[in-house]
Order: sequence, then C-alpha cells, then structure tokens
Amino acid sequence: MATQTERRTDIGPPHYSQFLHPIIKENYGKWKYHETLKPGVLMHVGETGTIYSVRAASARLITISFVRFMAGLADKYADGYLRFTSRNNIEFLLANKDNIEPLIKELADNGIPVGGTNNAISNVVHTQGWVHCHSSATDASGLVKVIMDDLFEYFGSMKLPNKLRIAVACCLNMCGAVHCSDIAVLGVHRTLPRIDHSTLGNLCEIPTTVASCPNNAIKPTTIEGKTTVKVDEDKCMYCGNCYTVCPAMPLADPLNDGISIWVGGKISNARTEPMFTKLAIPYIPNNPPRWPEVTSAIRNIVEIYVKNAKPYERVGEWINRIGWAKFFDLTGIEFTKYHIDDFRHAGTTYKRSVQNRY
Amino acid sequence: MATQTERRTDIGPPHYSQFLHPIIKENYGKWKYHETLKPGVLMHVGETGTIYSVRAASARLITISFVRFMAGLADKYADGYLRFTSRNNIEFLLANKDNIEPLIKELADNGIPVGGTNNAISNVVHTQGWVHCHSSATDASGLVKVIMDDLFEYFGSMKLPNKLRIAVACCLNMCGAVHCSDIAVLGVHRTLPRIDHSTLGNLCEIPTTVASCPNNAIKPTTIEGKTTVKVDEDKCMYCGNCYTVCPAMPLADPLNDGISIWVGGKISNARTEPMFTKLAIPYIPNNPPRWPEVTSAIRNIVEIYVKNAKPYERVGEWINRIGWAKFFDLTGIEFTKYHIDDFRHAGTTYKRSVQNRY
Amino acid sequence: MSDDLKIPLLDELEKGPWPSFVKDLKTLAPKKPMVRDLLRQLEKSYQDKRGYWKHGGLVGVLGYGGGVIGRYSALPDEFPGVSHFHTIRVHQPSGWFYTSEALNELMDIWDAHGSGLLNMHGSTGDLVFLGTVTDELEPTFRDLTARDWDLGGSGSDLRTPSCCVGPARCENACYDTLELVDNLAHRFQDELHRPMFNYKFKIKAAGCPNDCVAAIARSDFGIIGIWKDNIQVDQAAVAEYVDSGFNVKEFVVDNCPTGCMSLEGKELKIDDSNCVKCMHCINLMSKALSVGKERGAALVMGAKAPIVEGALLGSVIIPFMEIEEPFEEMHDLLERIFEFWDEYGKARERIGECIERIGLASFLEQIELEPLPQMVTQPRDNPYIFYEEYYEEE
Amino acid sequence: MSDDLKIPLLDELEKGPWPSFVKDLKTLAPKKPMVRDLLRQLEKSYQDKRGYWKHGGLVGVLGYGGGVIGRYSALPDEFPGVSHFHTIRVHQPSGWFYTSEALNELMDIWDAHGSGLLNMHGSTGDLVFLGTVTDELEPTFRDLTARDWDLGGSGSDLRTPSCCVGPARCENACYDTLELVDNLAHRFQDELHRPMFNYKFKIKAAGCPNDCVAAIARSDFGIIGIWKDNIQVDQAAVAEYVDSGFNVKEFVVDNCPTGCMSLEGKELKIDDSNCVKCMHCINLMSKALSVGKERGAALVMGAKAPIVEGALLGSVIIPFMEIEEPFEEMHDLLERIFEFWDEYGKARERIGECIERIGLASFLEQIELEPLPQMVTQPRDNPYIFYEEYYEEE
Ligand code: SRM
Ligand code: SRM
Ligand code: SRM
Ligand code: SRM
Ligand code: SF4
Ligand code: SF4
Ligand code: SF4
Ligand code: SF4
Ligand code: SF4
Ligand code: SF4
Ligand code: SF4
Ligand code: SF4
Repeated sequence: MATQTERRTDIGPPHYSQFLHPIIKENYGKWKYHETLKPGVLMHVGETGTIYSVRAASARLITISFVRFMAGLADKYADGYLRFTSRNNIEFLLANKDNIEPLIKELADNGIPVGGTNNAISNVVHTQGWVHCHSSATDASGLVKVIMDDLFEYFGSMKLPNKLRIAVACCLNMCGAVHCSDIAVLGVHRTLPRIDHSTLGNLCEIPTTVASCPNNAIKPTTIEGKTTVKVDEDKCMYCGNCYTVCPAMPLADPLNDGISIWVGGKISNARTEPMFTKLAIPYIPNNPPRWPEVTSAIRNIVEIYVKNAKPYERVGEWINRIGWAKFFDLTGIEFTKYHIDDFRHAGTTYKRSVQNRY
Repeated sequence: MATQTERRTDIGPPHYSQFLHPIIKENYGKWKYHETLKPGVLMHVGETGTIYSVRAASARLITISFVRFMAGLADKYADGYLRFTSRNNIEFLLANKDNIEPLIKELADNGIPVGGTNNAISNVVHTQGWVHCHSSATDASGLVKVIMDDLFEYFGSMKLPNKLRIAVACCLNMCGAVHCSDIAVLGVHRTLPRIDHSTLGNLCEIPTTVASCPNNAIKPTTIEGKTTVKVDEDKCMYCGNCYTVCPAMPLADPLNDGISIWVGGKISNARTEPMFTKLAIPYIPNNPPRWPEVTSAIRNIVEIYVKNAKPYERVGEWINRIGWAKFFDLTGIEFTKYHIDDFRHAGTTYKRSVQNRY
Repeated sequence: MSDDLKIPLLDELEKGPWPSFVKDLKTLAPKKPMVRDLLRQLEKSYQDKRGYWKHGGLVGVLGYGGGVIGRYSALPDEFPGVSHFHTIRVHQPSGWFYTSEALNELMDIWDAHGSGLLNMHGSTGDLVFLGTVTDELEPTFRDLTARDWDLGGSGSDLRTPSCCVGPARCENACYDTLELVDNLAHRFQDELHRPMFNYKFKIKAAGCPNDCVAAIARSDFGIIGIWKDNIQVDQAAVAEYVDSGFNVKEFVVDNCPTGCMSLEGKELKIDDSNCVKCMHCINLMSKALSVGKERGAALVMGAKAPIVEGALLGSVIIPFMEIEEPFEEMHDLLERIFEFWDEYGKARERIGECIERIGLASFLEQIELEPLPQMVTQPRDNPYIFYEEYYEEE
Repeated sequence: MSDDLKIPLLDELEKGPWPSFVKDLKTLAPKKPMVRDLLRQLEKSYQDKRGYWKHGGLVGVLGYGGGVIGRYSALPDEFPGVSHFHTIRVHQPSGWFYTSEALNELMDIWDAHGSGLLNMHGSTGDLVFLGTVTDELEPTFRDLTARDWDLGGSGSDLRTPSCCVGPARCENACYDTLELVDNLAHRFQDELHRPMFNYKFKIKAAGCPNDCVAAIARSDFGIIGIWKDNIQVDQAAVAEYVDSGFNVKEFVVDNCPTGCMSLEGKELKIDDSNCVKCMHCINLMSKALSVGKERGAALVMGAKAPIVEGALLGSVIIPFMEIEEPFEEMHDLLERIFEFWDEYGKARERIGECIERIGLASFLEQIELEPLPQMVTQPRDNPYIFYEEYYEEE
C-alpha cells in the first residue's frame, strides 16, 4: 500500500507529445494545407507526410465500454492514435488512407456516424442536466440526442451555408457555450426561489446570498425568529445565482421550468467579429423524453437559414444582413416584450437610427 | 397703455405661412429636385416654379444692425423673403436668378461669405460661452470665429469628401450638437468644484445636489456646524452638473479649464447610422483670443480626412473604415488612458474580437 | 465714450475672413452701454480665462414659468451695463422663415427694450434676445405679443419645437414638418409656458432621414420623415447621370448600406424590401430618385446631451406613423407620454433616461404601443427575463 | 437484476440515428448498480420534469481544494446507487490527444473505482469521471497519479487550461498552443489545485482567429494566435482555385470584412495593411493562402457566462505578443494579473467583471501595460474624464 510519503501530487497532465502519432510529431508545426475528403474525413498535408482524420460522433456522456471500443478501433485502424475535439467528437488519426472506409464502416455498423466537418452541424456542446447537476431546469443529454436525431442529415453532409454550432445548457450558468452559438437551447426557471426559511440561516451566509443577486432582489429578513432572506417578486428574474450560493433557495419547478431558444451567436473572427446569441423563443415547456416542440422549432430555424443564407454566412451574419424583423417574419416566431432587453446595457440594443425595413 | 385684461398670452408663434415667398407657397410640398449651382447657391425646382437660395454666413451672435442690414438685402434682392438654417446661416430666397450675383457681391463687400452647401464646412453650431453663461469653461463665439477663419476655404468651396459638421460647446451640458458632430470642440473643467461651505446650505437643496452627481461623488456633510456637502476626489470627473443645480459649487479654474477635441459623429442616416462623437484630444489649454493650438489641431484632422477619405465618406465613416489605430497614427494624436471609456457602458467599447490591424 | 473701449484681445477677433461678432458688436457699443460693458467684461474673461457671470436667477413674465433666463454679472460694479443681462427666448416661426418686415419689427422691439444683441438662433431653435434688465421683461413681452410673437420654452417645460425647412423648400419632405410643429406648439401652449414636467422636453421634426434638424440627437421626441413603399425611380434621369460621367456604381450603388441596388447598363435596380431608407442614393441623384409615395414618419424618443447618465440618441418607438392633419394621433400619443412621465419620471431625469431605467418594453406597455423588432438592433442576449405568465398548479 | 430496469421514457432515447447514451449506459447497468440507479433516477426526472440532485457538498482529495465535485442524490433511499455520485475532473493532455493504451489504462482505473460513466470531455476540457463515492476519491487519485495523471480544477482556482489542436494538426497555428498550455498547467499547479482566487479563472489557447477552442467566449484569459505581417500567397495555387471554378471573387474577395482584397485576372491582391486577420480567405483557400511569418498571439481577457453581470466576450489587453518558450513573459504577466485580482477583486467576481468595474485603463496601469487603440472599438464618447494631470498655481 502506498504510504503518505509516496503520495504524488501536483504533477500536472502528462505531456501530450507521448500521445502524438509519429507523422504528427514529424510534421508538428509544419502543416501545409488540408482538404476535406468527404464529410468527417480530413486530410492534412505536412512537409514530410500526410495524416487522415476520421471524425466520429459521440454522445459525450459515455461509458468505459464505449471508450474501450473506440480504443480498439484506434488500434485496428490508426496505429492506436486518436484525439477528442473541442466539441466532443472523436478523431482517429490515420496514416493509411486505405483504412478510412473500413473504419467508417465499422463505426457505422456500431451506430456511430462520421461527419461534422466544414459546413455541417457538428456535435452539440452541452452540460450535465438532470444526469448530474442540481441546478438544471432541463436535461442536456436527452435534448442533444433528440436534436441530433432530428438534424442528423446535417452532421453527415456539408450542405449548409457554413458551420452551424448548436449548444445546450441546462441553466443560466451556461456551462455549455450557449452565449455564442448559432443556435442555443437554454434551460430556464421561471418562478421564484422557494426559500426554505427553516434551514436557510444555518446553510447559507446571508451577506453572500444577498450579494449573489444580479438584480438586488434579495434582502435579509427575520421570519418566526429565524434569520433568513426574502425575495422581491418584481426584481427576481429567476437566474438561480442565489441557489448556487445557497442550497436553501431551489428554483426547480416542474410546471414552469422549460426551454428558451437563442440564435445568431458565433465565436470565430472569420468575416465578422464574435457575437452573442440572441433570444428567439422565450419559452417552450419541458416535454421529455423527446421535446418535439424544441426539435421542430430548431428545424424550422435551420431550414429557413439554409434556404435564405448566402454561401459562408453564419446564422448571425445572415440575420444581420436581412434584419431581425425579417427573421421573425420568415420563421413565424412571435416578437414579444421579452425580446427587448432590460438588463444593464439594454439601451445599447435600442434602435437608435431610422434605418429600417418595412 | 395696455391694461391687464388686454394682456395676450399663449398665442404661440406666428404661422409660418405668412413668411413664405409666393413661389414657395405654390410649390409647397411639390418640389421635384434641387441642384447646387455653386457653393452657397441652391436651386429648387418645383412643379410651377423655381426658387434660388443664397446661403450667407452669420456669426450667430449678432446685433439688430446686422439683422436690419440683412433684411435690407432681402428687400433688395429677394422680395423681402429670407430664412435662417438649422446651423444659423441666412438663406435669401430669390425668385430671380439674375439677383444671385449682385447679392453675393454686396454680401462680400460687407464681409459676409456665401457657402456652406454640399461638401463644405458649414457654420459651427455653438453656444454662449463667456458671453452669456455661468457654466462655461471657454468661450464659444471666439472659438467659432478663429476656427472658421482658419477653415474659411472649406466654407466657400465644396471640395471635401462630404459635409463636415463642426460644433462647439463651452461645457459638458453640450448645448451645441457636440455629441454628434464630425468634429467637436468641448470646453472642459478639470478640477474639483470649489465648494462655498458658508453659503451652500442656504443656496442649495442638499438632496438635489447630492442626487445631481452622475458618479455619486457628493455626500452631505457638516463643516463648522453648517450643513454642506463634500466631494469625493476619486469619483469626481468635473462634469459640472452639481454646479448647475447648486451655485455654491463653481468649477471655473482659469489654470485648468480648457478644450477637448472630439471626432467622428454624425446625425444623418445616410449610408451609416447616426454616431456619437469620440474623443480625439483630451485637453488643450485655453489660449484666447485665437486659440492657435485648437485651430491647428482641427486643421490637422480636416486635412488628413480630406487626403484619405473616399468620396462621400463622413469623418466617422472614414475612421471606421481605416480603424482608430490608423486614425491616431495618421494624425499623430497620442492615444492615452483617457481615450478608454470608463463610464456606464464602457465595456461595450472594449475590443471584443481579435480583428485588428498591425 | 467709445474711445475708452479698450479691448485689445477681442480686437484680434476682428481679423480674418469669417464674420466677426466683435466688429458687429462694436458698431452697437457707442449707442448701447450694455453692449459696451458686455465687450469689456468679455475682454476681462479673455484676459483671465474665465467667465464672469453669476449663476442665473429666476426672472420671467407674468403667468409664464419659462422663456426668460436670468443672468447677472459677477462684477456689477466694474461692468454696470451688464449687472442684469437676461435672455428672452422668442418662439421662432416654423422653419425659421421671416420677411424683412417681420424682422425689422422684431429689431425695433429689441432696440427699444434690450441690448440689441441676439442669437439667430439658439441651439433649441428660439430667436434669442440676449441681454435686458428685469424691468424690461414685461414691456418687451407686451410688445412682442402685440405683434403676434410669443415666448419659447425654458426650464422644465416643453421646449420650443423646431423643424427642418421640409416641404417649404425640400423635395425629400415626407410630411409637413412646418405645419406639424406649428400645430404642436399651439396645442401644447400650457406645457410650453408653465414648467410642470420633470425636466425639459424637446421636440424636433425632420422631413426625412437626413435629419437636417438633428431630431435623433437633440430631441426627447423626434419625428423623422420616412416612406414605406418603393423609391421612385426615373430611369431616363438615371441614364442621364450615367451619361454625364457621374460614377453611379462607385458613388451610389457601392455606398448603399444594404447592397440592395445594382446598376445594369444604365438602369438602376433597387430591391426595396431591403432598402433601409438611408437616403444616400436619393441625395446623390436628386433628379432621378425620390422618396416613395406612402409617406409618414418614424418616431424616436430620448435623445439628449451627456448629463446625467450619458448622451443618448433617440430610439425608435414607432417605426412608421402617418402624419396628417389634424395630428390627433400625435396629440394623443404625446398626452400618454406626458402622463407616463408624470407617473414614472424623477425630477431632473430626461425621458430618455427614464425609459432606460424603466425599460423600453415597459414604457411601450404603459403608453400602449406594441413591441416590434424594428425598435431594437437585436433581441436581448442576456437570459435575465422577467417572465410574467406562468402555469399554476391545478 | 437488469429486468427490473423499467425506464420507458428513457427507452425512447434509444431510437434514432444519433449515438444514444441510454443504449450505452444500459450496457453497463447490469454490472454497475450506480449506473442502474442513475438511469432509474433519471427516468424519474423525465417523469416529473425536475432534477433530483442535492446541492453539491465539499469533498476532495488530500491537499487539493479542487478537482472533485460532490454530488448526492436527493432520494438516496429510492436510489441508493447514486446516494454519493461525485465527479472527478482529470486533467486532459494538451489537445485531447490519447493513445489507445492510455485510454484503456484510464478506463481500468475508472472501472475499479467508479461508475464507469464519463464525459469526454467536460466543457472546460477535463476528462470528467462521473459518479463515485467519497471513499473512492483518494484511491482513484492514487491510481491516477501513479500513471502520471493529475486532477483538473474546480472551485475558485485556476481551471484546467485547454487548447485547440494547433500545430499538431493545423496549418493555421500561429504558435504552439499545446506546449504553452502544458507549460502553464505545470507552472501554475498550486493555483490549479488550491483554490485561492476570488472565483474561477479559465485559460484557453487557440492557434488562430478561428478560435476553435472558444477562447474569446469561454476563458478569463484567452490566447489567440495571430500574425503581424502579410498573408502568404501562392499565386499559382490561387490560379488553380480560379481554374477549378471556385468563385474566388464572390466567396472570398466579397466576404473580406475590410474589402482589402481584389482579384485581378487570376491574381489575388491583398492590402495587408488593412487586413484584420479574420482568417476567412485563408480558410477558404487553404492551399493558396497561409498565415504570415511574424507570428504570435493576441491576448484577450474577461470572457464568461452571464452570471452575475451579464455575459462577456474577452477583450484585447495585448494586441500582439510573441509566444516563445520558455514563456516567461506570459508567466510574469499572469502573475501580475493574479496579484491585481487579489488586491482589487471581490469574492465571486470574475476578472472580466472586475476589469469592467475598475475600468480597463486602470487595469492596464496596474498590470503595467500600455493603452493602445487596438484595445477599443472606439475611444470614449462621453466626456466624463478623470483628468489626473493638472496645473497648480505657481
Ligand atoms: C478539431 C477542431 C479543433 C480541436 O482542437 O478540437 C477544429 C478543427 C478545425 N477547424 Fe475549427 N475546429 C474545432 C472547433 C471549432 C470551434 C469551436 C466550437 O465550435 O465550439 C470554432 C468556433 C465556432 C464558432 O465560430 O462559433 C471553429 C471555427 C472554425 C472556423 C471558422 C468558421 C467560420 O466561418 O465562422 C474554421 C474555418 C473553416 O471551417 O473554414 C475552422 C477550421 C478548422 C480546420 C479546417 C482547421 C484546419 O485547417 O485544420 C479544422 C477542421 C475543421 C472542420 O471541422 O471542418 N474552425 N472550430 C474542433 C472541432 C470541433 C468539432 O468536433 O466539430
Ligand atoms: C437648410 C438645411 C435645413 C434647414 O431647415 O435649415 C438643410 C438643407 C438641406 N440639406 Fe441638410 N440641411 C441642413 C442641416 C443639416 C443637418 C443638421 C446639422 O448639420 O446640424 C444635417 C445632419 C448632419 C449630420 O449628419 O451630422 C444635414 C444632413 C443632410 C444630408 C446628409 C449628409 C450625409 O451624407 O451624411 C443631406 C444629403 C446631402 O447633402 O446630399 C442633406 C441635404 C440637404 C438638402 C440638399 C435637401 C434638399 O434637397 O433641399 C438641403 C441643402 C443642403 C446643403 O446645404 O447642401 N442634409 N443637413 C440645414 C442647413 C444647415 C446649414 O446652414 O448648413
Ligand atoms: C441658449 C442655449 C445655447 C445657445 O447658445 O444656443 C442654451 C443655454 C443654456 N443651457 Fe442648454 N442651451 C441651449 C440648447 C441646448 C441644447 C441643444 C438643443 O436644444 O438642441 C442642449 C443639448 C440637447 C439636450 O437637450 O440634451 C442643451 C443642453 C443643456 C443641458 C444638459 C441637459 C441634459 O439633460 O443633458 C443643460 C443643464 C440643465 O438643463 O440644467 C443646459 C442648460 C443651459 C443653461 C440654462 C445653463 C444652466 O446651467 O442653467 C444655459 C443658459 C445660458 C445662457 O445664460 O444664455 N442645456 N441646451 C440653447 C437654447 C437656446 C434656444 O432656446 O434656442
Ligand atoms: C461539468 C461542467 C459541465 C459539463 O457538463 O461539461 C460544469 C458543471 C458545473 N458548473 Fe460550470 N461546468 C462546466 C463548464 C463551464 C463553462 C464552460 C467552459 O468552461 O468553457 C462555463 C461557462 C464559461 C464561464 O466560465 O463563464 C461554466 C459556467 C458556470 C457557472 C457560471 C460562472 C459565471 O461566472 O457566470 C457556474 C456557477 C458557479 O461558478 O457557481 C458553474 C457551476 C457549475 C457547477 C459546479 C454547479 C454549481 O452551481 O456549483 C456544475 C457542476 C455539475 C456537476 O455536478 O457535474 N458553471 N461552466 C463543465 C466543467 C467540466 C470540465 O471541467 O471540463
Ligand atoms: S448549465 Fe447549470 S444545470 Fe447545467 S451543468 Fe452547468 S450549472 Fe449545472
Ligand atoms: S433567482 Fe436570481 S434574480 Fe431571483 S433572487 Fe435569486 S439571484 Fe436574485
Ligand atoms: S454648453 Fe454649458 S456653458 Fe455653454 S451655454 Fe450650455 S450650459 Fe452654458
Ligand atoms: S463636478 Fe460632476 S462629478 Fe464632480 S461632484 Fe459635481 S456632479 Fe459630481
Ligand atoms: S431633413 Fe430631409 S426633408 Fe428636411 S430639409 Fe433635410 S433633406 Fe429636406
Ligand atoms: S435609400 Fe439607402 S438603403 Fe435604400 S437603396 Fe438608397 S442607398 Fe440603399
Ligand atoms: S484555432 Fe486556428 S490553429 Fe487552432 S485548430 Fe482552429 S484553425 Fe487551427
Ligand atoms: S484575413 Fe480576412 S481581413 Fe484579411 S484579407 Fe483575408 S478576408 Fe480580408
């Protein structure tokens, strides 16, 4: 048994170099160009060699069996080398071009699609949801599954105007990249924290709890002799930050929790500067297991985007070109008071010119 | 003598129609197009007639003699009809084309230039300054005089890329259109209000005074038994709003009052949306009577604009195209910490992309 | 008298080609001690680099709360001529149109009662009579009203509305700016003369998006002409522009903000559904293009200078409204706005600041207007939504 | 055992072509009671439309403050398998590169000590082991470190830095993202494992402005590759693109944000002084265009999700910096930043919020960087200037 003195700490991650395919090592920093041979298959040409990447989907919430299976495929086709992408896909790194099709076939036989490159919908960046987080207003893994089932054709093809990045986050903490995605699905609470006055004073620091509220809705108070807090109904916008610091203020409300849909964000600097995602649909009730209203709302937006955008326009770029009025018009989504910002810099979104379309 | 019962009130302004030239009356709302015949001379063609406008400069701060002289010219050349523009020029409205040149000549003989149309620098929108206002950090009429003396060639010609609108305001109240001008000159105080503790309590309402500060720098206090206020040195940015509501807090400081220069604002919706003016030069000391540092700073900007802008680009449009870094580079103006916003929405001006020029 | 007028610094401002206020004022100085002392006090300001005016006091004419700005010299002993030096704001006629006769009458009044100095016009639009004493206020007012002139606004009231030259001399005017502004001024006389608002309220009316009266930058309530249908194109005239050597492609087409124009040969095509009515093409090709036929105005609210919360441009509260006599819809709207402001506004808070504080959506709700995407540059990007409808347990 | 796993709602998620986590988890359920109960509790969540997790508790491994997220079921009696269900964040290798061997070893460890469920990877970048009990934390840690793996960050510490694939497989990489991130992770081990910041601090490194790791949106400190000189153009390859029928004019030239490109015949001209390094042209013509030779990175700070003050994108604090081993300049800079934050930050205030509160100019002053116009989209438009230098009476 390891004794205390043997205990290793602060060693940091293993150096990546030991995991690099020899061709990658040789051509490290010396790549000349790449080509996308077909959806999900990239060819990177370096000074002294070529590496083929086959990008396979993953549910991200996976098991050791799944990983072992993938490792096995890597051994069989990729000299044992693979990596994961920033969007949770798996990339097999092949030296041998001839291995591409057999690998794809074996993946397909096991229900794993290949794709996500170029003008495709890639994997959905997402979060824990009901699977592991106490904050969630919805599930994440389930939503991703039904959304990608529905949009499946766009993962394995490259027929979109440009990349389309979807993200899901199960509460306003937005652990997914919801605030900068082409289309984002965000779990929302919509009712006041249910304060447990009997335990709050013990569980939570009152000043921290009061300070946590972005809108100063929380005030200290005393109820039946107990120190606790109260929430100003008119000021609370259900963000859940109080709950993050104080377990006695849960927001979960099966009847009113649900989903909002956001559009037009991006991260890359290509053509236009990075943009935040903007509100499209303020609320859709949770309807598990397959959330049909959510998938059809997203499909509607995707299809109208595909039909109307110019080549290489991201969703936000397309909307900026046609104007938001037209976006609401084309998608049939209702514009409501909720769409008009009312937080800190709300005024900067008011239309301060008369340049408009009619 | 008028008795109380005869006293007329609330009659409002006289109806404009009685002041309209007959040709204007006939073609009211029926104008077809206009042409600029030469700098300062417009021809408007209506359905049943043509009116010629000759635009003459004015100091705006004028005398009854000047007005009577202009009225005389109107009688002589314009059937007695004239108007003033939104930038304080005088427009003689002529039915007879042949009167244009004689009018211009008589104006010139009396030191009054004609111009300001199309791609010109028109009259300077400005304010009271030392001539009439208690708030002023500089004079306005004098500044306008020396600026327009210096830029005179651009009033009587139309060789700029587009209109160039200059405004002068003598304090942060900005009674001139300083916040949306191609180039703006703004009088600034730069030191703390000098509180007159002996009178403040009598002259000013403390709560109003405290509330007036945009940055919460003012706090009530008691000094030698008197109710008064104190100003937090670190929070005061010398805006003068406290002085507006409380005479016991003057800001005038001959040593430190002076001038700041702003660029790139516009009002029209033409091509681009209206824009605020942005800081170019944080401070130039007051140097009356001819403020040479101010006039040369403005000339520098104007000349570089003329040289670099594309046809029809306003100053702000030109800068947006080339980028602010280039603007500072070309003009040789120093970029300082003062240029980085630190008020309410400062964050919205931080560069949130890596799209930059090097 | 005038030989003791030693103003060497100001004399420097007689030089140069631009009209000199010093030269002009000097002509009046011998006749008017006020002007003489004004120049002397100004000379001292130029020497000392500071103003010498006291903080204004409350003066006015009977029954009016606005229209006069009190002004006193800080050095009345040194410059007795300007010990009182009040301003009278005279309500200009729509579009700043005058006849020589009217001007001469006005000058006679001002000669009789004041310094003889004036601004044509003040930044808000008034005819500003600069410099008189308290005792002359009422007589001046009497003479003015006798000749059908009234005072403009000042203080926390409706300020003197102003407008661009509009249909009187401009082919771009999308509605009658002059009549509207004259109408509003008369309809809201009480609000104009008797300050009862939280703060000033300015109205400016521009006939088209060129906004020659700065409505979007300098008015709490701006009316900016606009059209809904297509730009009217005279293709023959387009061809003439092309033939004349004017570079329609580079100067016009390439500068269209939405890229909705194209030049095919000598024919100009416009995809009007994408035109944002910016005016650029019409401005450059006055003879060939004109504003559409379905005309009206966009209403923008809340513009102001920086004090207190930072400068604001007006923001759209109605993207399109027909502007027709007797302007009742506009009267109703303004009344709803004044009511709202009365209820929700704070003292010395401009309505634009109030709207920002309350939120545009709430403001619209209060004044009974529908939210529309044309009122924002983009929907919210933060998820802090005040949901108001929710399900209750059955 | 597994026949009593009644999860009809979740079964619906086995349908459809996208990989099903339910299908995957079900394969493990017979062996792992934790997985079985996880599915059962999740089924209940799907029925009731709410989560059943308690607010996390403080658990961890000896001497570390971060790397483990405590998690307990709210219904431990009903679902005992998940009464404890903690997460272990394992620090991934730069670029998420693995060998099958390494993965199999990791899986063996996780099989031995936990549920066998995991995320590859978490949103921050960690290899996330989902579900174990408190008693297994230390043994898991021991086995991990024995195989050279360490924990990632959590809580108010330096979070696990991550980077794009960079020079390992991308021709656009302007610096060595993998080495930098590995270096920073090792250099700041203490900050990573022992929370002593005001709040979390995330580092992300992207090799070029495409930002494939979302540095500008999801990191407090983002390093985004960029070049200073000219785009490298292979005109022969350009001609091939043209010949291939690819519409260089429409797709590339017309989409350049500054319009600094033009196609003359088959030759591509770039006015690099106006190029803002957006990557679009290089992206579309990988064979003909590549990033310049004078490479480095732009540093952006302050990105974060909305809580508390609203979401932020990173903002430029250094427009261009050379990124070379041993990365000392970067270490120094980070230390100055941590010092600043320590002094000026508030608890639970992200550094981006802190910079906004303090002001970018003051922040720059504190961390000893020069203000540059590249750090703003525009200079201030409000006149509320805190002048610091002034003249004093002599
Ligand atoms: C593998 C990966 C990096 C990694 O370290 O894991 C990667 C790899 C490449 N990216 Fe990326 N990007 C990857 C995530 C991203 C992200 C981050 C994200 O999605 O969260 C972005 C920012 C997205 C955004 O803007 O919202 C991203 C924005 C781009 C762009 C810019 C696209 C645009 O026009 O806006 C390009 C350029 C392009 O595709 O032509 C690009 C291009 C590329 C290239 C072509 C670079 C190269 O020459 O090798 C790589 C293959 C692209 C492809 O998939 O078509 N990559 N790329 C990531 C794959 C994720 C996945 O599994 O789908
Ligand atoms: C007379 C006046 C209106 C009035 O009621 O007094 C007026 C009259 C005209 N304006 Fe104006 N504008 C007048 C102030 C303005 C203002 C307000 C201001 O400067 O404070 C603006 C907004 C300025 C800004 O954007 O900062 C203004 C922005 C325009 C524009 C837009 C220019 C642009 O491209 O941004 C045009 C279009 C043009 O010139 O082609 C225009 C066009 C015109 C036309 C051509 C309209 C017409 O068809 O008759 C008129 C003659 C223009 C000229 O001077 O070249 N007018 N014009 C004002 C003359 C002021 C002066 O004495 O110089
Ligand atoms: C006379 C005039 C300047 C001029 O030379 O033309 C003027 C003069 C004064 N303005 Fe003004 N403002 C004048 C147009 C403006 C404008 C421009 C406009 O109306 O288009 C503005 C900017 C637009 C706006 O309304 O925001 C303007 C923004 C201010 C402010 C700042 C208000 C704000 O909310 O930011 C103040 C301070 C205040 O109201 O207490 C102010 C206050 C003042 C006072 C009353 C000084 C004070 O602190 O009480 C000045 C009196 C000077 C004097 O003794 O003659 N003045 N003031 C203008 C009115 C003449 C007229 O009636 O036609
Ligand atoms: C596991 C993970 C989601 C996932 O499924 O991948 C996650 C899970 C949690 N996040 Fe997160 N965050 C995760 C990446 C993120 C990201 C994305 C990123 O890092 O790129 C963000 C947005 C970017 C950012 O940092 O702003 C994010 C923004 C938050 C926030 C809001 C922070 C803010 O300043 O706005 C909180 C709330 C908090 O810190 O108290 C939070 C808090 C949480 C907590 C600890 C819940 C809480 O209230 O204490 C979640 C634990 C869930 C659980 O039990 O497993 N998480 N969190 C991600 C970390 C895995 C990893 O280490 O790789
Ligand atoms: S987004 Fe919210 S609910 Fe989802 S994992 Fe993050 S903190 Fe938990
Ligand atoms: S949910 Fe958000 S807004 Fe409501 S009280 Fe809690 S912290 Fe405040
Ligand atoms: S800008 Fe200031 S100093 Fe000038 S007139 Fe207006 S209030 Fe007076
Ligand atoms: S000058 Fe302005 S910032 Fe300074 S105390 Fe007065 S109101 Fe406040
Ligand atoms: S605003 Fe429009 S209508 Fe009015 S004068 Fe200017 S161009 Fe003509
Ligand atoms: S008005 Fe402006 S937007 Fe409309 S077509 Fe002309 S230039 Fe384009
Ligand atoms: S960010 Fe740039 S360098 Fe990194 S993978 Fe993406 S394209 Fe390549
Ligand atoms: S990188 Fe972007 S800005 Fe530079 S030339 Fe290419 S498309 Fe234009």
